[in-house]
Amino acid sequence: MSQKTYTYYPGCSLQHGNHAYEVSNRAVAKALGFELAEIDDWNCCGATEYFSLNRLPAYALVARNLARAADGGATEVVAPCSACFLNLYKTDKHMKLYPKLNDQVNEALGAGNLSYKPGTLKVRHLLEMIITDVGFDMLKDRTRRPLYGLNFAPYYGCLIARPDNVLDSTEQPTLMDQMIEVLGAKATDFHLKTFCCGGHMTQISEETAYGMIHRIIKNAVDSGADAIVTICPMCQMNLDVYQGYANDMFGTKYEIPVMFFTQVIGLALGLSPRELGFGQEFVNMSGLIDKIQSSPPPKAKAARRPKEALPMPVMPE
Amino acid sequence: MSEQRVGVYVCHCGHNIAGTVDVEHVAEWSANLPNVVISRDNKFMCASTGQEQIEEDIKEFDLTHVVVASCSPHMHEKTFRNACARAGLNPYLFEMANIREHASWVHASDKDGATNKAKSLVSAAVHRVIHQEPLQPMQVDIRPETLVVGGGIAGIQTALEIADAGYHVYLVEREPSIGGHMAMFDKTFPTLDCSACILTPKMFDAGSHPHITLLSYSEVEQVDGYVGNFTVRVRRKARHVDEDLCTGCGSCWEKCPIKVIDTVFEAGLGSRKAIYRPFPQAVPKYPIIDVENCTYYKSGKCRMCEKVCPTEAIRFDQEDEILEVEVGNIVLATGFQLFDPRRIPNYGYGRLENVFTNLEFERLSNAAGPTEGKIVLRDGVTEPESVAIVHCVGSRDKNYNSHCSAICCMASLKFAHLVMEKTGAKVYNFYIDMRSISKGYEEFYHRIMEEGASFIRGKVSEITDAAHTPEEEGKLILVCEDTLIGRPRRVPVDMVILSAGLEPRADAQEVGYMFGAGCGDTGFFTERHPKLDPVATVTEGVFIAGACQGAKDIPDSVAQGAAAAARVLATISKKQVNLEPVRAEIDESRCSGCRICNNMCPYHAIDFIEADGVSRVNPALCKGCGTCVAACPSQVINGAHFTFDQLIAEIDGIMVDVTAGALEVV
Amino acid sequence: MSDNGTFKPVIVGFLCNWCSYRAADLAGTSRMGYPATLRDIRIMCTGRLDPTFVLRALQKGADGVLIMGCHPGQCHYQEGNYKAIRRFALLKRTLRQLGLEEERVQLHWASAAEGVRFAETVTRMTKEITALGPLDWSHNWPNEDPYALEEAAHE
Amino acid sequence: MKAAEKSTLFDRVVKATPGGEALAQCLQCGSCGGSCPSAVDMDHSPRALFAMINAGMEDEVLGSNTPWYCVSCYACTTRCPQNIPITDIMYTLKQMAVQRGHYDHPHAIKFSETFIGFVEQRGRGFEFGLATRYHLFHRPKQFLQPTQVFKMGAMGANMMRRQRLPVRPVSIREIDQLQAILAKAKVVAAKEMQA
Repeated sequence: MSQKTYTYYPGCSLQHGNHAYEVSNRAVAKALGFELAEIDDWNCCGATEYFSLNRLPAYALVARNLARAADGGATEVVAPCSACFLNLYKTDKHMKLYPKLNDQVNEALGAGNLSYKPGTLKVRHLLEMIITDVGFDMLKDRTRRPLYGLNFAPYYGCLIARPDNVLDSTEQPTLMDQMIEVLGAKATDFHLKTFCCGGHMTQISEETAYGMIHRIIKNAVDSGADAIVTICPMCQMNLDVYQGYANDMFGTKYEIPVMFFTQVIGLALGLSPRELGFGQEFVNMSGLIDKIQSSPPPKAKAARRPKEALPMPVMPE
Repeated sequence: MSEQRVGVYVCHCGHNIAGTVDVEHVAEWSANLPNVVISRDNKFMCASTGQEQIEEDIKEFDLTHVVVASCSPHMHEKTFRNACARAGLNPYLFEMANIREHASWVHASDKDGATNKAKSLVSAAVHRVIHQEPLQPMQVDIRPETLVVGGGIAGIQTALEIADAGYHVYLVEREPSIGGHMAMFDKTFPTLDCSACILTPKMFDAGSHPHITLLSYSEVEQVDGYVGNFTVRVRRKARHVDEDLCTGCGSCWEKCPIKVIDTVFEAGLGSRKAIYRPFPQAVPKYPIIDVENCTYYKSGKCRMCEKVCPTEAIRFDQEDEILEVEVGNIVLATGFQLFDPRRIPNYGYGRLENVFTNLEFERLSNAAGPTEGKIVLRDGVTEPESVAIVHCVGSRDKNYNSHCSAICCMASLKFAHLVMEKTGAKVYNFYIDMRSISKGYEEFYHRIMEEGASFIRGKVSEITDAAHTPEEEGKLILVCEDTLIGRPRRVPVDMVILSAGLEPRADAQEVGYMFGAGCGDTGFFTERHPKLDPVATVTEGVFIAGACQGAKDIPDSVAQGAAAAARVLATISKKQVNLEPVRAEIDESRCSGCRICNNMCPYHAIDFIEADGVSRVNPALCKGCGTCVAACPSQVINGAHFTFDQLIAEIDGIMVDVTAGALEVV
Repeated sequence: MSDNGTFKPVIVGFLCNWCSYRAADLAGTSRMGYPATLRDIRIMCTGRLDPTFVLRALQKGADGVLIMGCHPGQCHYQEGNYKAIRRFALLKRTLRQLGLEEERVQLHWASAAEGVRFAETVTRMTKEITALGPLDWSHNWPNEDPYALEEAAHE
Repeated sequence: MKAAEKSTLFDRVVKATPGGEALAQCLQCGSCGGSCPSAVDMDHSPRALFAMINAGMEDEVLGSNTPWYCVSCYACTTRCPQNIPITDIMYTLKQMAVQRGHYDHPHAIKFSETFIGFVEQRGRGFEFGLATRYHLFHRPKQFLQPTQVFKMGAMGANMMRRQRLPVRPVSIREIDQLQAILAKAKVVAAKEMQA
């Protein structure tokens, strides 16, 4: 199989604060046989801040990346950060939907001798790309260390599920749950899987932010998870770095590691913790490796419903 | 051709047309079109003065043809044809130009464009109309039998009204028993009388009426023909029980060893056997065997029901039966389906065990239901201490169904009453707007408020078990904004009832297609006119009644069922109906006998006459689609009212400005 | 057809009585705006559409022809629209040989409930034909126009 | 009343928001306020804000902290039964408040401005500089509180120890190109404002 190369937009956060994510993305790409080629001289996507203050420059800022990627001949671009993903996706989509905005953005791009025709690029999130293009079969096939006995709370956060549904549901997606099960681990019934991590609220109102972080962590632990799996550096940062502060505020003692999904894949592929950037996290995740069992744990028996209980609604597959 | 004298009438339709199209100019301009002897504009052509104008002009100017430029022919073609006929002009010498639906209403922002288009459409009609010929409508006899599809309350009402008038009705029902959704309900709002108590007598009447043939557990497969003479093929699915022998004694289902969850009648809360009667008052009373779950059909063993049947009525080898019935009219009363709340994952139905649907609650509260009327949690024993009722589930929401389901406000009030009466629990109603618009409904709302139910104005955002505080642990928490306070609220309760909305049946589109009834953008069957003809469809002889036409409650369904019956009885008493004479006819003197048309006809209406070497159309079978007309290589098939000459003239007329520059304002 | 240099195309529409004509009616009752470029002719079924009609419209100066019927499988006359599809394919071949652009003659479907779809189709086709410019067959075609005589008579 | 030709607050919000026309169809159901994870801290729910926009209560709307507490999670947007782009309307309101110099919640805007400053200078975000500069310059009181210094300092040290904070900012190569594009975009935006 020829090695496929994807045009890649890593985003600022992966350069430093969440370098572990970048490291594990690269390691997993290599192990799964695809390449991530950065957009030449890409710039920041503006996060949510730029759109808040100056709409048109914000679109232009993002569009510079799209234009440079398209100039490089790309037809799709992959982003591992949900915020970057959404900004790229939304800029392309809005330029397509609103011709006036398209004209204005291209007028701005013209000042840098660039132009972008919306629709040229398909903007994708790394998670969706791996699930669709690599596929569960290949992941299963390449698994060298099935993650038997581990329980993960699949945390999707906001921006991959909303506003557009690029996975299977805006409310309760299941694709990453399925991926976790393919890798031998168990995905817990984690109801707050798309509840917001607080985003930049940690910088603006600690009370608000820690409240949100605490709810997610509590729900993940209550669901029986050994670790939370994230797909966005902002989510990882909020849940990991601020976990202690949230504990302080609510008088709790949660200590649950927060992993990137490529770190989970990497573990299953048999990569070493060092190759996956372990050690940058605040809540230590190395202990998880010792929890991996050599064989699948016995299937938990479905709790027997008492005789007098009424049947549950039949759920479609 | 003798002299043609055309009258043109351009309608203002009040402001509807005149607000956009310069109608006076169009009328003035039309006066110069070929053969036009009089051209007028008029405020309302469909009003009696407008019609009388046409009649007077026909006499005074000796008009040979008439053109009215106004609304869609589907609206008023009949009106103007009748006006012509009253003045002694054959109605088929009339033509209409649609300058309202197709011009003024869609080009409001382009007045010049709309006026130009109106002129070209009038010109098209003027050019076409002189080629039109007098035609005689075909008269056909109306068969007095009627087919009613769907045995819910609307269908039962229709069937009884017609049968009581002495005419025969075939009542087809898909399920093993008639009764529909109403048979599952506990109480009915606002009077709180027992649903079964008022329905079962009607079911019994329908089942035993000498003029009603009840075809339960049956489905219509094919419909042929036209008003007055439909031929309908019905599949009677095998019950595997001989109805002539069965007495409905119940020995078979008592002894049947296989228990199955009943997802239809008991909404998944109760069970039935593999041979079963859906409910005790079912009509007809005979059971059916559920082939998918019966041991005999899986392993060839058991036959318990056969052993215990005292009349030897079990027929394992019974097969589906195909029945053909001839009817003059059809009434569709196929009802609705409930919105599936699993489509809203944030409401947790299916995941959170104490979230119930409205239908589940009806069964819980029903004394004949799985808990014998005890309102309990999913564990089957615990009485709830607090219950939330969520309105507008899947309704008034563009992500699901944008229409209002019309019944949920009142049904939710009824649930509130039943919960408070039977359990004393605290009840919260979460609503967006309270709609209590029919007789006695507002009073009912006031009564429930007085009984102590709480009302929170806010669409529920989410139902969760992720507790925030110790008080929330183990509860279902409804998250919403209390919009009257303007603050977010979290309300912990033991039980939630989702008032899921009414939506068109999943197969409404297919069913509508089979009967020639279209579905509107909400998916319900479209009535001929939303205000003035709510029970007819665009297809003559096909009527609609009940919730298949739009979400509605029991009184409205009954009223519409009776209205449909009245319409059917009116056509039956007329005995005959006029059909459009739009038919194909072959000029046999010029037919080369190539037979290309024979295979074109979807109705097999064209036969090749060996003896004469030509093809011939059977006018009783022809429906006037014109496919053969377009196919004939010798152009010798005449499609009445849509002839080659008429359509070519219409094209030439519609392009008159482009070819001759004649549309330019003089 | 063209004033002040702006080209407004003329499109002749052939709409079947049961679906697309009613879709156009629905677009009207719902007040959906679309360009005043379409001039429509009602036929009972797209199966009635004689290819001659399309050629006649183009000959008379139409810049485009839009044929609309019921969705496949939903023809009021069971299969008239299937016949239309086949004839349309043959007609397109002929038109291609005459050098006509693909966008000029189009076949689309709209059910009686699809007023939006109808309006969108007309809007889109108008845009496409505006981009192509005038066809002008009425002047390039050997013209023995019957109405030239009538016009003379009127003057 | 010809003098009152000035467009209404409602019109301006709709015009400045892609897809904003849907705002006219707000049912006032509150599913936005119920879905919002930070609604408890807002002085008005988004729904209330929309009613206020309709009523033309410009001072109250642009002075509200609501948009500044929006975390851009889009929960309201996907659940809105009328498909109103609520998150994008929040962006619009923030911009309008800034343009008017009328906002009651300076932390959020300062944070955003600091962030944007880095992006415009270097083309990349810079977390360490962002956090310190923002806290030092814009929230000095909190920053200099003993507990806070301890907390922030401890986190900074922890972050650095784990190599999660870069000490030196990174710049893109063709920063001139980016700056030209952003400058032009601002001109285009200003032109639109005037029109």
